[in-house]
Amino acid sequence: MALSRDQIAQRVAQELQDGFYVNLGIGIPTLVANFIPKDIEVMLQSENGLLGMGAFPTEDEVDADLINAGKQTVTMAAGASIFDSAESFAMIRGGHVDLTVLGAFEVDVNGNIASYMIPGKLIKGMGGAMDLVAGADNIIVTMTHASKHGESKLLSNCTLPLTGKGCIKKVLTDLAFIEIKAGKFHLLERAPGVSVAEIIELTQGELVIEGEIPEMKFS
Amino acid sequence: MALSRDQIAQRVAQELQDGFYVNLGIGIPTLVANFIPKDIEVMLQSENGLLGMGAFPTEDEVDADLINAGKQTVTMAAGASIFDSAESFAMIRGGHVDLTVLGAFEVDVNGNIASYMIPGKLIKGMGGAMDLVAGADNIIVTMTHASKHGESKLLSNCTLPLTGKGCIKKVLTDLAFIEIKAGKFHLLERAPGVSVAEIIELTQGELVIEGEIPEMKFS
Amino acid sequence: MSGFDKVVHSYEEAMAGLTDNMTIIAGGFGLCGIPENLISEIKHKGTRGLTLVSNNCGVDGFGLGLLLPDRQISKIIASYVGENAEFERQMMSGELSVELTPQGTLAEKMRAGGAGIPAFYTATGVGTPVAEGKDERQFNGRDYILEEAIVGDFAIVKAWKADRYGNLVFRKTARNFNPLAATAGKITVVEVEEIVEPGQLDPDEIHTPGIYVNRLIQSTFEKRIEQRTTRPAGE
Amino acid sequence: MSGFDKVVHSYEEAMAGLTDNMTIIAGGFGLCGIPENLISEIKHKGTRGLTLVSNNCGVDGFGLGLLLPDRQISKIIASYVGENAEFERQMMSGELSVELTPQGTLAEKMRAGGAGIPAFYTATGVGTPVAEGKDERQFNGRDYILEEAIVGDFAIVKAWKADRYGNLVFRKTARNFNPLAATAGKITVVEVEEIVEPGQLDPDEIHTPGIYVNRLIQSTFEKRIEQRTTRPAGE
Repeated sequence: MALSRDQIAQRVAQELQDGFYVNLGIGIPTLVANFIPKDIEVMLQSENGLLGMGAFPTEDEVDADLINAGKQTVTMAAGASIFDSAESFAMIRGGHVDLTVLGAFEVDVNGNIASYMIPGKLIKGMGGAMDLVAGADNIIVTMTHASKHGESKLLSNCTLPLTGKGCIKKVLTDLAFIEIKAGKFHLLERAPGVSVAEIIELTQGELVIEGEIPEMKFS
Repeated sequence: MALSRDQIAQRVAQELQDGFYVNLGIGIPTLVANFIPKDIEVMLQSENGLLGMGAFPTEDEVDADLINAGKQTVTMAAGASIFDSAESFAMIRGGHVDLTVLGAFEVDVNGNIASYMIPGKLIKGMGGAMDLVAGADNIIVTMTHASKHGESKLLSNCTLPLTGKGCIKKVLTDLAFIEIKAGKFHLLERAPGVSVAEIIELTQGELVIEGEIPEMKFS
Repeated sequence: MSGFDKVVHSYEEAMAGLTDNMTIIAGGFGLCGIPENLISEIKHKGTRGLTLVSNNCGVDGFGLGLLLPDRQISKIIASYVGENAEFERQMMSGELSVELTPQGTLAEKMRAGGAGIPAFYTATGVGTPVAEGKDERQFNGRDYILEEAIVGDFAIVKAWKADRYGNLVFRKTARNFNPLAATAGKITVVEVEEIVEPGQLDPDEIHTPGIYVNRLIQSTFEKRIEQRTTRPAGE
Repeated sequence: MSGFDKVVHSYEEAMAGLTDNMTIIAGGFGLCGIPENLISEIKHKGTRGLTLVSNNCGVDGFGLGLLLPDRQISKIIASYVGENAEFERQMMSGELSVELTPQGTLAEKMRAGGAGIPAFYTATGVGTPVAEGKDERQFNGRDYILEEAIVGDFAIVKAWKADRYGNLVFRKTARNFNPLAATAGKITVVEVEEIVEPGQLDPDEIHTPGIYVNRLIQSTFEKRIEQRTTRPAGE
């Protein structure tokens, strides 16, 4: 069965390592924070100028001067630091963030990503997404494998305006965990109960299946 | 008679205005701080990362962590701020400093300045001088009018490697206060007791003399 | 009073000299750390044809959104917009020109503007609509595009504390674009919650040195919250 | 212990992995805010063929000058050198290659290296020996040259206080190039006077976020003064 939003977040959280500085985008990526394994520590970077984002505040703790990139009120963890937007993107662009997780509309076999604009419909802007995809070495894109109408979002060529070119190597959808290399998708894992055939069916770009494809494990 | 080092500094200090942020180079320019008129306030920028340099410390106040660009121990004035070297040169390069005073070996009629290197003899480096001359709109160069051997330092073309190209508009020597415009030196003032003829004699680049040239005034 | 005293006592004085068709750089991220009262003053002045440089454009009826109903903004350079209906309407109808700029590039353009760096290369935006018409060049085998600095006729900034000389301290994530905007205005106007005497701020803890600040005014702030998100107490 | 704990307990550990022919970026201005003990460790290790990036090169027998007698440095990128005799001798004899770089350009090259900006334009050095071989270009009618970023295999940094996570606070003008160097090392090693627990530094007052720091060591410092200049007490 297709993964829930929480399950996608949970699977991504398995990629976290102790001591990782992580930037989580808006939407499903934000949920990853709820599934950080108990035995490791990660620090969350919020591109509006906070490293070491804590939990949401209690009513009493709410501070209008302390928000995350999604404009939500937050708190700071011990060891947090505050900086301006140029410094924040110096970190991001300079490749200092260990893992970036963000959503997308489309990804293609060449690692291109489209995530910020649907011409004529949605033109809110790229925010920090273009800097994040250009600056990070280690990115996981989370999205549904196909649209509600069954149209694949894993394409041979992105159709929407790009957010970044050739920068995506890993995609986690509600159906599969996929690696991108040498111009092809490679199936690494499938969601529990989802068949390889279903994934092939909903993947428009070339998909390589090598050997037995394991199911994702959730403990 | 030719101005003393202190008198050069004193004449430069007359160019200061209340509220000026000023960078004073090493040597004679440093002396300018001793002649700031009592009724105005200026803030001294030291390019190693201090705005609001105070007096030299007493023995008790000496702090190895607080020096100026000449590596001398200093103190901070009320309202001082500390910043890193990139921020310091952002201020300088971005044109935020109101007046820069620095020494030179040679200046020419095109506003070129040579101040940091004598090939084969002196190769200590330009320090912040190239940034200062490129970044400032308002620069006063202080130097002796001629070498000990009577060779003019105000030339039609600098002979030494340049520190900056076309950036000097005002020169104060021990003999004269000179403006540079449209490819010529213009004599503005002469040192008390120094004749226009003496200045012409020691100025190799084209020098324009218009009308009566007043003597500098020292109160 | 000292020539370094930047304090002004009215918003009229704070925004004096702002005229039609000028470029304004504004600090703030969403509604956090925005110069609320300086924006209100611009609305009040009725200045038009403005180019606004700001990460966002406020919401309907608050922040930079206040400048939309009277169509005071003719162009906005921002990374994320459209949190309000009037903005979208004006953008779709072409009344408002929008130059979408990646957030990091926008921050760096402001910093560069203040720092005398006319242009810099970045990998951000390579192969995207942002790269159109821009110089491209390789360094160490990777493609980069050339982005130019931004300088404003005015910069409007919100800080937490300041001394009279304009040395600024920001509070938490209300810092964001404010220190960068402060460096990039030909005239930089700052509003703060508290003004102290020179010498009362620790020189090591000043975020923005007063050299960048031209005018300073003390005020109170609504600090509207866009996404009030809380957890239950005791969790 | 947390994966963010950057504390190491020996200088050997602090400089582990440094090998011949690497590039090291060092903080400090003159002898102020230099990583004294990390430099001593490099001398002790005997690493050779180093490219040093630092505003200055110490004095005879102290600071980076310590690396001269055994000719450990093959190239230095600096703005101002020659405060010591051995340096001049090696430079004149060609044993030591010196790339003189304007101080502001040097600071900006380090910042750019850390910030993923491969190159930037500056007016500094136009028409001078510094411009030789560099791209020149006009913006708004003025000439600028293109300067490239610097990244070091190691960065060695001196801070005042740190928490275990590597968040740094600098003291007075000992800050100088240190925060920039910290961002530009593939491995950034920091020595400090005091280490506190995470949460003990005010997040608003941290100069360098721990994300840039790989290793942290506590030590004591001689802090030699180059130009002890005083005024009489009571003046």
